[in-house]
Amino acid sequence: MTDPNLRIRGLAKSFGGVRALDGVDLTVPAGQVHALLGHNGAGKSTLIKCLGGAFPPDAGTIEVGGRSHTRLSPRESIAAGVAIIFQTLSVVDSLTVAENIFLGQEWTRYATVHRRAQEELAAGLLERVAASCSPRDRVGELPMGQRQLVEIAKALSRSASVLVLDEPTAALSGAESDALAERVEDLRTQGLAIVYVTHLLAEVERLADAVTVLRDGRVAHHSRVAGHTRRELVEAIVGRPEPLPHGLPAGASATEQTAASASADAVPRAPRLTVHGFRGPGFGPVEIEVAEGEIVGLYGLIGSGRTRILETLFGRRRASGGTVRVGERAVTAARPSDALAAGIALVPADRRRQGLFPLLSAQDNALLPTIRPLARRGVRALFAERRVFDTLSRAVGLRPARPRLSAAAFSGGNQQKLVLGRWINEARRVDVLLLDEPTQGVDVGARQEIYEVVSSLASQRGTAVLFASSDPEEVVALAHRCLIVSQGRITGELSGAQLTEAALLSAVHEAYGTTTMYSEGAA
Amino acid sequence: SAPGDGVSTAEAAGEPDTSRTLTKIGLDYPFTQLPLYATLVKLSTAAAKQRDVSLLTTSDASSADTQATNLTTWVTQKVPAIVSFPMVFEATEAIAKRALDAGLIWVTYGGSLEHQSADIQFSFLKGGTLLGEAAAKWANEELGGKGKVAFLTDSTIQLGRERTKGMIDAFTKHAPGVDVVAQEQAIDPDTGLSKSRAVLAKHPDLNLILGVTDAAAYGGFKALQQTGRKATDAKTFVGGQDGAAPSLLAIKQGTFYRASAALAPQDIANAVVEVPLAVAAGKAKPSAQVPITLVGHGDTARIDDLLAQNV
Amino acid sequence: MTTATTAPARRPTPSPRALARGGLSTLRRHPLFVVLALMVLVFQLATGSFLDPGNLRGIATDAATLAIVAVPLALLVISGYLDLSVGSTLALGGLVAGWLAGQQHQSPAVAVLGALAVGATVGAVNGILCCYLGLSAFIVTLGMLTAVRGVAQQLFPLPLSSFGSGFAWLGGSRIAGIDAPVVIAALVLVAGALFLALTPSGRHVFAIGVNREAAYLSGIHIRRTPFALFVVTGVAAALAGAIKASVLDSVVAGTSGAGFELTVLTAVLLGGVALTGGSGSILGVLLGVLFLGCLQNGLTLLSVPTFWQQMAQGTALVAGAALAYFGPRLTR
Amino acid sequence: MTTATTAPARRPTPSPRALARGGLSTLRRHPLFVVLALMVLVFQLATGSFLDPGNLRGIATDAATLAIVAVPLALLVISGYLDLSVGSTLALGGLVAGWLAGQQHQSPAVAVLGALAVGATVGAVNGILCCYLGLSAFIVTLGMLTAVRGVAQQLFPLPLSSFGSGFAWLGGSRIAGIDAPVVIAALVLVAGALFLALTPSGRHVFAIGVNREAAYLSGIHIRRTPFALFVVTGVAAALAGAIKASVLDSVVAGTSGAGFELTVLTAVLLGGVALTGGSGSILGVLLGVLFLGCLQNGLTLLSVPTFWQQMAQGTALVAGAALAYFGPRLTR
Ligand SMILES: Nc1ncnc2c1ncn2[C@@H]1O[C@H](COP(=O)(O)OP(=O)(O)OP(=O)(O)O)[C@@H](O)[C@H]1O
Ligand SMILES: Nc1ncnc2c1ncn2[C@@H]1O[C@H](COP(=O)(O)OP(=O)(O)OP(=O)(O)O)[C@@H](O)[C@H]1O
Ligand SMILES: [Mg+2]
Ligand SMILES: [Mg+2]
Repeated sequence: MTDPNLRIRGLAKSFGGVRALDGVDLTVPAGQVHALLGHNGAGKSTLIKCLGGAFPPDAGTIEVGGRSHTRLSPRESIAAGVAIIFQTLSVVDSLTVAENIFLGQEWTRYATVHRRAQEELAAGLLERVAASCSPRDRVGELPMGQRQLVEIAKALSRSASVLVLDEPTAALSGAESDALAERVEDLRTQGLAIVYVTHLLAEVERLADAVTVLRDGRVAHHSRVAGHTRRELVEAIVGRPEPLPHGLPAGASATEQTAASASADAVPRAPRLTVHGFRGPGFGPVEIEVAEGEIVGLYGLIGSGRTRILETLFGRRRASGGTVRVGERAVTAARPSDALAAGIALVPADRRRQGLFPLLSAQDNALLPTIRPLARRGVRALFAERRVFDTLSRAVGLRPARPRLSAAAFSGGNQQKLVLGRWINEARRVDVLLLDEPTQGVDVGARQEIYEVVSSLASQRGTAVLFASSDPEEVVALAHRCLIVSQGRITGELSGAQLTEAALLSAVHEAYGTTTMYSEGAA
Repeated sequence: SAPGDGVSTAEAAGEPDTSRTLTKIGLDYPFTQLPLYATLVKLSTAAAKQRDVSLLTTSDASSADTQATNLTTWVTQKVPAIVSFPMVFEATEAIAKRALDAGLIWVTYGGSLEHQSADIQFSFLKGGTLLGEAAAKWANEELGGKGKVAFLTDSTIQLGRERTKGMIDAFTKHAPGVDVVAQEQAIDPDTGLSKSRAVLAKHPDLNLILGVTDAAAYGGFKALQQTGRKATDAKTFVGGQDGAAPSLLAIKQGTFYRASAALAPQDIANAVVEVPLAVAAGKAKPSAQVPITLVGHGDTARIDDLLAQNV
Repeated sequence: MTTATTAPARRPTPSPRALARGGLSTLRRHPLFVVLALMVLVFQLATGSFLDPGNLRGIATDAATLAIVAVPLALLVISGYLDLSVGSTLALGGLVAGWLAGQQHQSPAVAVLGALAVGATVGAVNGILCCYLGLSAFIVTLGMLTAVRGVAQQLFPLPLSSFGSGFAWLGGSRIAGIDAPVVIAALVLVAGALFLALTPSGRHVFAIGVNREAAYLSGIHIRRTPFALFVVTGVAAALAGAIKASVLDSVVAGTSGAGFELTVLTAVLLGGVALTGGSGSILGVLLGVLFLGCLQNGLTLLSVPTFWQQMAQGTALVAGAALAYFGPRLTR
Repeated sequence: MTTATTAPARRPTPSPRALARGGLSTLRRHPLFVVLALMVLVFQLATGSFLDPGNLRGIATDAATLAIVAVPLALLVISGYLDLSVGSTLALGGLVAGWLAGQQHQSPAVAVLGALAVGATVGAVNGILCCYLGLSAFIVTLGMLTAVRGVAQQLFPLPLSSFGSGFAWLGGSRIAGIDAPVVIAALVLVAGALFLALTPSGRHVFAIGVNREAAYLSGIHIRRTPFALFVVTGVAAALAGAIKASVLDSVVAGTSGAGFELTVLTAVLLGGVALTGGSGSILGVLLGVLFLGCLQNGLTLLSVPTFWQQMAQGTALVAGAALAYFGPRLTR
């Protein structure tokens, strides 16, 4: 067997006029984790897709295990020993977990699929990544996080020499991220060359041996990690020598500062969203109160019921009891349009299935619910639409800021900005904004910009914001107050100076006691 | 082979008593989308009722496969007498044989099979020939044997092929000086209209349109009118086959729709009931021949008679 | 209109240069333009009479009924549904109009309104079954195709004809030198294009077709909008039936509009509307309709024998699809 | 077989109790079972002879050709494609088989192989155009439907018949008391079910239909697999044509298999295969085929007048779809 390592030379790829990759070099020796960073749309996923055979590069070579290729098909890539976890999940919903893990590489006996062997192997792999689903579950019925873990198990199932992970933890909470990190460390000691794409600098610090930062399709920075500060990395990613944006928790001081400013804001104001005795299949009863202009976080482990609470508030699922008030009005949302009529909006967690319209333009994606309110006498106000879009794309740092480009051609983080933009643009007023994992996949710079937009919605328009997040950094940066969710109930609350990452982590740990967190699924 | 054979076969295989009494007759007419179908079922049901027989029908929707399926069902269920218009004669031979073997009466409609008890004959070829000859005669008299003709034809089913052949052969034989400018597949008015319009765009001086059905010819009739031809133009001839109501009305009104080779539905309906009864009664020559006649401008009484049957 | 009709397009600053660029990109998005132009050229060279005004008028009148139904059907397909029952609805509409005008001696307006009401009813039944009950549009509308044809033949077993000169106006009159059906078709096309480009509901049609779940979560009426499109498609089919009845001055329940559903659907799909929903344009539909109309007419003009005509038609469909699909496709 | 045929089903420990539960859940997944049983009951009560062995045999023989084509077509639809050309391929296959057996006096085996080769060719053309060139399957196969019918009529303008007793064996012989076509259909059904449930390629068919991109990235042959299915569908259609030719001892180019494509597709979709791809089962297809076969036969037995029969047929389709879709649906 040849020395397993990965060497990419002068890789280039353009889409129409856009140069997504422009002569990128990347070398990953065996036994090393190489972090690949960069702003949204920098070209990270494009590089990985070239490596995985999703499309051919325009120029450059890819050398895997000593053999050089100018282009790879997916099959060649797999055969060369490359295993990839793509950013947009490539699982097949109607197949089972085991079938997905071994898709294209089935275990056969007498030319038929050896189901039992596959399921046994899959169970082992799932355990290794701390997934709570069963090999026989249908992937389409699993929540986002579990699907992500299936994808990881699929990559691990291949005896690969190169492992590539494109934002694997974007949909995972702390516990699963930790389990994954351990796996990655294991694999590193086994001698794999690992490319790890992420926007979370904490992960870089924990895992990476070396780091490459892409900016606009070029290598902007390359170094060994040791001896670098977060500030330098952020600078390389954002491309500006500017001070660390406030609220980006580089240490305890920033956290304290945010907490302090939040508590300073916390002048008691009229409640905007009041949820009382709220129950639904798998959660409740819960009591939630969000005041005008207040931003409240929901923090918990995967499967704790946050998505269910938000979706039920929005009318996407049926509540079995309790009352919801927006201001003084009682709201019974049987369907999303009822909730929207009452001023409640939701940014769902599953971007691909619940949020994005891939064939439609960026502007249509961002403004879909805004088109009718903007229209005059039933005719669309095209100029006003463009203006709102331009303002929005500046506010969230959309790249490229091209209104007519179809959403499918945007990078993952930019797609998330489009979906978010649907409810945080200037023209669409909502009283209560529900956000489920609002910044998954969004880069450090844009993340800050989004926090600012949300904060100003709250402070200037009095919007009540209730958001779920698996990232403690995000909760600390954005929330005035945080509710701890565990097994469908609210088990604690942190606010003011108590609201720190450490407190959040220990709160969920207490709530669960041990690490068993399997909750019977679609009960 | 002679129809008599079929009867004797049937009787040999059937019940011992020679004079069977029929209670049920199955009429299998596949072209359910044609206006004739409704008329025929109605008149046959009435005729059958008079003879204390009930009439069953199939619903073949012009599909040869469905027809085969439905006939097989009837044979399996031993419907005592089946009158069938085979869309594909060859394909029906085996079923007819099975019917006879099962002791049923099989009457072929519109042709004859090797295995049958009797048949109801009318020659499609003759219908086409009548129309072709009449049109050729008119062309020779009114156009001096010169001019242009377009045929709206059908080559998908046997009936259509025979009508087409009769019509074209007779016309070209008797009016060899007339240019044949088009032979286009068309059996319904829509297609007749658009094909004729296209032909007229190239040959605005077209004189004759002859159709394998009245429906198609009616489309041609309208196409000519829409290119500015007056409804009574003396140098134009449209003719079709079937005796469909809109065409008969146009003929009656003295337009340039001048002829239709028509079958009388009442004659057919009578035959549908009488021929199987005759077979059951052991008559010597049970088969029937239904006449096809050409109706033209003078035949007002006949047209009224035909229109009266179309109720 | 060109850019405005296409899915994700609109124009904020229409400078002449931008328009020229728009024209070019329209061409690239609709390679059927080129195919159509080529076909017209070949037919003209081969027959010498293809481009005669009389012939063009014939093509336009034929294409008119097709276009009238193709536009709402395209919207329906874009929103992820399908209507196969239009052939029978067309027949029923024509029969009702003809019966009212001819046998009941009603005014042409009443006759047409009666037909439209019947079309709306058929469309509403389709819409309730497909949108509100969520049944498979293919099977439901195929069932309706059969059932409505049965109803039409049961109600009107005999051909209807002679609807009077008033009713003939609908199919035969000329408005500014253009046949009434062509004028109606033009209005329908423009209305469809404006609807898609300029109204919020037009965007919603696309959104529902691309991602129903996401549309639902955006508060869009994911049932009401396609339901309305079903009704409009039924109305359009009945209108086309009334026009055809007027042009032919006769209707036959069994054969009127038989196979029409497949022709319309072919025009729509050739025009670049995806059967899976979510993309398409009215300009494309127009091209698809013209493609079919010119093909049929040209082959007749050339007097190609029947069976060769069938082969040519089949091949042309494939070629049309090939050229229409190769243009804007990515490599994979 | 019941559970094994369904998409995401599997049986780890087939205890009697699990099997009973499996049976129940199969029933819940295939409410068409209930519809079918009800229909059979009604027909039997109304006619008294529906369940006669002779009648059942007739239904089975008819359903056989439908099933033979429905199985590969279902696989094709599951993988996200469509074949509308089967009606014409069936005709061409029957004609070639009949011509070889009757006019060329070849052995029945050669005649059938000849037909299959022709079917494979048509399928391969479809497959190349749809899978490798990426054209719209609807338009391509609709074009092929027209073109192949033209070719068939051009090559065999006259009906063929009298193929000899050897060839009659294919449609007429009985194997263990069961008609040969039914035996062939049963083999095809079992093969289809086993393929879907047990082979890697069976899984791949689903994967391609649900998520082509994901399938591609997993290294699955996203072109070769559907291409093969196109070829198999063509072969199956030609085989069905040869069987029909043998049963009827004749073939006519113009009418053989006309409209067959829609009947097969209806059976497939009624059986719960989604037109959008990615879901379906062979058991469902069998139910769909039987539903159509019983309906046609029962209505004829009851001697329902034609137009009422059309209405009943249309309504039954809708009802079948309704019941088939209501069962396993979620609330929204
Ligand atoms: N199919 C496509 N068509 C056109 N442009 C594309 C396509 N895919 C990607 N791009 C463009 O290529 C650039 C790089 O995108 P890529 O997905 O590689 O970004 P990324 O670094 O992965 O960003 P993120 O962090 O948001 O995932 C972006 O400008 C994107 O808009
Ligand atoms: N462990 C699990 N196994 C299977 N299905 C689950 C599990 N947890 C949740 N589900 C299902 O996933 C959907 C959403 O889950 P839930 O609301 O509990 O997630 P959550 O708390 O938002 O977690 P996260 O967003 O971190 O994934 C529900 O349909 C639920 O039935
Ligand atoms: Mg990316
Ligand atoms: Mg969640």
